[in-house]
Amino acid sequence: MGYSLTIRGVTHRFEDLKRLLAWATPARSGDELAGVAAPSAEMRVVAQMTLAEVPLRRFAEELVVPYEADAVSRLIVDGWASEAGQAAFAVVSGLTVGEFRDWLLSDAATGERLAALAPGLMPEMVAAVSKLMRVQDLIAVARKIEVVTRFRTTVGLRGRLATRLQPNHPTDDPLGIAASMLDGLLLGSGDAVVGVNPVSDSVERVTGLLRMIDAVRVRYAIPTQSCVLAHVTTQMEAMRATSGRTAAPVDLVFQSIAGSEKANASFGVTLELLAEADAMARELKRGGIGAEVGGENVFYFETGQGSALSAGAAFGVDQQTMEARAYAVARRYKPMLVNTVVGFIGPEYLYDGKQILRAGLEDHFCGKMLGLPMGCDVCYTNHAEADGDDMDALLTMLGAAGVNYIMGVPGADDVMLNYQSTSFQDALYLRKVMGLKVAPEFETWLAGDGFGRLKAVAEPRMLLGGAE
Amino acid sequence: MGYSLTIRGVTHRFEDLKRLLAWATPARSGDELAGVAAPSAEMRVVAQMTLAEVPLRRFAEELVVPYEADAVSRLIVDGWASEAGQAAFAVVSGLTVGEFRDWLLSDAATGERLAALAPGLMPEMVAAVSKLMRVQDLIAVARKIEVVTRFRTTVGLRGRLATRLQPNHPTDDPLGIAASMLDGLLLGSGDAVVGVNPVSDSVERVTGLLRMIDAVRVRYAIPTQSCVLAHVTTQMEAMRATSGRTAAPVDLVFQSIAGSEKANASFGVTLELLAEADAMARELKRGGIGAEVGGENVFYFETGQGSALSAGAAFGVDQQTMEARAYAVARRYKPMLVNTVVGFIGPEYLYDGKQILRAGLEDHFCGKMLGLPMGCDVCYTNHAEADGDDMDALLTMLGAAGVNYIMGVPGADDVMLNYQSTSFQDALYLRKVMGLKVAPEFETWLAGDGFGRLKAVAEPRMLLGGAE
Amino acid sequence: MSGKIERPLREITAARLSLGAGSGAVSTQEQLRFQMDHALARDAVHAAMDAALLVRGVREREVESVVLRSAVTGGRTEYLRRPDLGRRLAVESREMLCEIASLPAAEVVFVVADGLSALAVDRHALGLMDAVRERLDGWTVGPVCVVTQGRVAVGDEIGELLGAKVVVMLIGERPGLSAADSLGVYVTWEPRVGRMDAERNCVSNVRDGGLGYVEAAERVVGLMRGAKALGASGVRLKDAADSKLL
Amino acid sequence: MSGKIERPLREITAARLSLGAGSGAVSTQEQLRFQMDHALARDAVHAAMDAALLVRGVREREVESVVLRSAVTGGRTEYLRRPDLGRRLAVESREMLCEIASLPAAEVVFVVADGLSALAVDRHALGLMDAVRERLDGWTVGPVCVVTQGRVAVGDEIGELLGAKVVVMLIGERPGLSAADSLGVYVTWEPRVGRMDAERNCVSNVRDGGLGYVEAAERVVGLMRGAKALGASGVRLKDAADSKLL
Ligand code: B12
Ligand code: B12
Repeated sequence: MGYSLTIRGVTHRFEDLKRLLAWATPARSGDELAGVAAPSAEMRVVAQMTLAEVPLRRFAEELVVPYEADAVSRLIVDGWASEAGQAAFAVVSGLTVGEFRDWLLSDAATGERLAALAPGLMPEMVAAVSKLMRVQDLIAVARKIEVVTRFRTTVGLRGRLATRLQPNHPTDDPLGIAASMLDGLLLGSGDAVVGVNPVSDSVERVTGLLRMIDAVRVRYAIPTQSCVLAHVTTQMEAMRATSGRTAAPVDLVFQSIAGSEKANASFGVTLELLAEADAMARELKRGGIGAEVGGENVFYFETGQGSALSAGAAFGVDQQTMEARAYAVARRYKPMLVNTVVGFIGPEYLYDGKQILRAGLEDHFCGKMLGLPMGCDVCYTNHAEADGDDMDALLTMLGAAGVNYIMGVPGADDVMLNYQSTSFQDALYLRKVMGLKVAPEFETWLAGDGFGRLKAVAEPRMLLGGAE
Repeated sequence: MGYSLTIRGVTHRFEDLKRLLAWATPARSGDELAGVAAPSAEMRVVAQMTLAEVPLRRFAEELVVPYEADAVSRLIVDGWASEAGQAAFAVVSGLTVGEFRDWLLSDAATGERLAALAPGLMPEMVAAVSKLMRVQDLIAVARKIEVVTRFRTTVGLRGRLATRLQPNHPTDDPLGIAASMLDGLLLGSGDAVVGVNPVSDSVERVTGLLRMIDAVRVRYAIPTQSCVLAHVTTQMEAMRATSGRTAAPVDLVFQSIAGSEKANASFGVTLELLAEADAMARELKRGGIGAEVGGENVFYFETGQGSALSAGAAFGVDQQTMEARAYAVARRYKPMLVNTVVGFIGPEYLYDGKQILRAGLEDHFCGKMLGLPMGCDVCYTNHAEADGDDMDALLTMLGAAGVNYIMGVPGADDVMLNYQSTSFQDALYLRKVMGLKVAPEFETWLAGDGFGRLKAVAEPRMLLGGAE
Repeated sequence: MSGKIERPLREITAARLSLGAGSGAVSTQEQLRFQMDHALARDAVHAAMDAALLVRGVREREVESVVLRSAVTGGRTEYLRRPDLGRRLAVESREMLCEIASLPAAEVVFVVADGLSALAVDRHALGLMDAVRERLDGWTVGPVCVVTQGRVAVGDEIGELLGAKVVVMLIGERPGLSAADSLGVYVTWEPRVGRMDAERNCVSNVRDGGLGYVEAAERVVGLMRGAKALGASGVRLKDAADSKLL
Repeated sequence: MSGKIERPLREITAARLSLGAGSGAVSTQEQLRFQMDHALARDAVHAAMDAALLVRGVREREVESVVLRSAVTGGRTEYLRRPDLGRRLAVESREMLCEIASLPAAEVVFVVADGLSALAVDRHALGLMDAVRERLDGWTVGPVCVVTQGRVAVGDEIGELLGAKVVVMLIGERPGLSAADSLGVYVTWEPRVGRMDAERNCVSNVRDGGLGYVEAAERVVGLMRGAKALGASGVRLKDAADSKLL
């Protein structure tokens, strides 16, 4: 079956849903690279008009990546077809994509209804509707949805904005990392997670960093969680006690994920492997708030448009739809944090500030629609056509859209990953302008004794427990 | 005298302040057209670094447009040198441009202090500091400043966002204009002004439109002011009663203005002419709130980067500095509304969405710093590289920055001026997302009897007093 | 607004009214219509003027014409970024005009320039010119100058070279979402390089749904007569057509 | 943080710490430093690799080398938008390698590619290669392949054509604000077109202020040995250098 639309006497045909979705996507270098982008602005709108007429049900009938060939497709469809999926889907089951947009923008679509709907939505449905939405729509709908997760802090509450403190260092030097942590903590950063990208992927290194951060957390009674963003298999090995080593204190488990089985394979992961890691981390029962022990949410996932294509695993599907499919992977594990690292890879996928801005808002919208605790790494690389002004724009928009958390990198300059993200000061700006507060547990801490002791720390060495 | 900076062993020299300002400006097609833009990104930053070291006082010593040659320069310097100007300036008189930025971003620079400072600032000082600011700075500082003006409504109060209802029609057809007015009013638009751009500049036509709008206002007891945006001389003629005609009901007087005497001459105006129009309009005493009669504020000015260059009257000064100078013209007349029509002219001055976005925020910032009631026509033309997504971004940013008002054009499409502005719905979006309300008098009206009667109007003809 | 009045509204204005979905958002349908119109308007900016057709039309009216180029050499992209070049003639075009200028000067010179909409000129230039010429009594008329990649002010140079008393410039206005063929007319008395916009007058939005040729021509001729009487065009000269029309 | 500790901090990390003006805004000075670093980093992306210098350096070491091109033909601008082309060899380069490939295959092939920073390669490729080669015991080493406009995966094609057991790719990492000369090393066992990134290992941030040549070389050689033992590189192979180093 195909799709067609007659407009001003001309009939336009689209061979399949995949093509229709790709052409309906706002201009994006990655889709041009893949050769799936609309050939002209006019044809893009024709595709959008055609897509607007497609019933939501259709997405379950025609998969963009075949069921047999792909574990992510199976995950998506099986979830949608499940009893819970169908019950949730019922509300919108009669709508076309265009009608879905109208409904989402209506007052009938309250935050509660949208939250209840999430399990009934396939990522392709959400991606499709996002393609018909302009930036203000993406903001207006996303901000209705509250997705709250908890480990040692509660993240995602309305009126709050959390941050991942990201104290990376080009040699994983503990003192260097401590210096950045101290700067960040003193500026109120770190309530979502203190997460380091280790330059080395060795188990020993990862374990060492985990212990270091955990010791600081305990010493200053900081309500937060830690994470060392090595490959998941490295973290799993660290979690295992061996003869020579006790188990590492893993709070959140990290992994990059993408929208197809093959793309995940190129990242060295499978759904089973992730499930295993999830179970291991839950077993540790390190989370918990107040009297509760054992966090419901233990995963930290990162995604970003273009990674599936980069791995040669996009199946001719546009990158934004593939990104939404990555969220279907994420939601299976009820993560604590999902982060779209939007401008991270480079101009081959998101060419300039304009494309990064829109992609960031699409990702945030799609993730929230699918029930995920979305944060965004508002960022760009030096080979892209973007600058700090573009980031300020995306940052401010995400504040309006109700993003759960952003990054906190010293001076916005990641000296190891070589890209620019948001600074501790950026978070302060956004909180001030939008009237947002940190996570409640962190707020209490900032007013208390632990933070008081931290303020007395004059040197990173002291943070690590050493003398001045 | 020149300006110089030595960085990494190389000394860079700038012959004059004009050159320094131009090179320090973020990239802009209009400055490239004028041949005054920085030759590279690196040289742009060198200029910014050099500019940061320039004392604010210096701007009074070296004028970018000579005192003798230009009435706007004289207006600026004489105002600054006046007793009131010097008293206000004292607070920042010892600062360099770079220090001025730091101070503006500090908590010491409260809204009250900034308001008090305004009369002591030359537009060039404000333009200079804006060139060192990133988008978030422009927002953070502007939002501290409250500029409130009053005619029949009070515009500019914190937590409020007003709109100009802009019901243009390609033949000035009263019924067509009434249809747009009705749609806008029903959607809560028009608390800043109901302002029509007449396609014809004839006195009769202008008078007719003024009477028409005024009759609707009176019939439905709408607390607002009207304006017909013909040339100021045409409005002046309309205000004069002649044998064949009684004086037209002019609420706000409109004129486009620019940053040099010569540019204003190309618009067919002088400072004296504007003063005359101002006096005539005040004489009418049509404004007033509650018991008060006679509005303090009777002018509606429009500006926009590039107009001076377009008129061959930019004197080699960058367009953003020229724009700030237009605000010095505006502030002389204590206007009710100033509107930077930011993307209106086209790509030769602001090439794409990115340039429009930054320019809009610069203009809003500069205007507010100089004590003006700034609104912004968030807009683009079809020959520019911009689209609705860019407008949503600028719109949202301006909401965060505390803009006084925006435009309300049916469906964002001005069917006479041929460009895209903001729609009635855009204003509703912004109010919802930012928690903003309409002007207080209009808020009361929306809840009352007048609006109730309006809601019963089923046809534009009725609005004009005709039967259905 | 209630649904029942939608039809009459569409007839009295092309403005995008009553778009509100329940909660004040623009409906998907309207949003997509807007997007399509934007795509089309953007294309319209880049359309090329059919100068040959225009010249043929002028010739059919037994009027002389000359095809000129502005100083823009880099096509539409350059045109958009270099209004300064669009305001001046190319060297060859200047030379061509100098030759013609040796003939006795006419009072009125019509200039037709693509401006931002070639479509406007293709559709309306001849019709409007006819209507204006019909109403001209006793003015001598020079050759019609057709200029590609021109701006309004290019008429000043042409008029000066030809020694005209008044230039009537017919130029494509920027395309809007609802009309891509809007023609603007600019009347400049004693044209010469360096004239300010305050020294000319304008009649705008000549097109279907806008000003008809007859009314537009009345206004243009009125302005021409007024300019002659005043010895100047511009802000001091007011369009008095409405005192008769209304 | 108090001012007095600023010096020691600068020594332990290049991170932009203690930037807060009183109210938590970034100071003008820091803001401008950031802008300047951005301008410079953007230029660094566009710098060209000095392949001749590199080849001379390799020759001085009495090692053979061959200069290749990726399939990118449109310069840096195309390189940035077409990673697919940066991952494949140009046809002539393929042919050149096929000729060389007739010689008996070596186990290790070093590939040096500009990647996103020519500067990184100019500065660190030879030094690091020396350090790695010193530590190689009993591996046969093929010619050094220098590739312009290359991506990591281009090493797969080269290694496959040369029949190498392992490819060690030295490539310029994207320039950051604080370092524009960071070198990345990617080790791929049994290289062939189509290898996934999960099938290689990485040693990153080789540069001043990052990983020194000695430590980097230890890690690379460790990974090579590990790969040989495992018969594979990638996620299953873990960098064990720290168990000795720490
Ligand atoms: C860009 C980038 C990515 C992108 C790559 C996509 C792309 N098209 O560029 C994305 C976001 C997908 C990514 C993913 C991951 N990355 Co990465 N990545 C980088 C980064 C920031 C820049 C690389 C670069 O400039 N390459 C140079 C250009 C010219 O090469 P390229 O051919 O264009 O790009 C290829 C390589 O970058 C390669 N690549 C990217 N990351 C990794 C990681 C590993 C282990 C390998 C073998 C290859 C690889 O994939 C690209 C496509 O083939 C580096 C940090 C740095 N400063 O270099 C980290 C870095 C290389 N990545 C790292 C890691 C850990 C990962 C992940 C394993 C994280 C995870 N837990 O899932 C994943 C999965 C990688 C995989 N197996 O595919 C580590 C490697 C640590 C180590 N010593 O092993 C680094 C050093 C950053 C860090 N310290 O955390 N990464
Ligand atoms: C763009 C524009 C402007 C720009 C022009 C700058 C520029 N570089 O383009 C700005 C914002 C500066 C402007 C200012 C004014 N404009 Co104007 N403008 C337009 C607009 C929207 C488009 C013109 C166009 O497409 N031109 C075609 C291109 C190819 O020509 P161009 O050579 O690139 O541009 C020249 C002309 O546009 C000319 N121009 C622009 N406006 C006006 C107005 C008059 C009276 C004259 C004689 C010339 C003129 O100036 C440009 C530079 O030389 C038209 C509406 C429309 N739909 O056409 C109104 C329009 C022409 N402007 C109008 C008016 C009233 C004005 C003002 C007088 C308003 C005021 N009270 O100050 C001022 C001053 C004009 C002047 N004397 O300089 C009216 C004219 C009404 C009439 N019949 O007289 C129009 C029809 C809009 C309206 N209905 O309000 N304008």
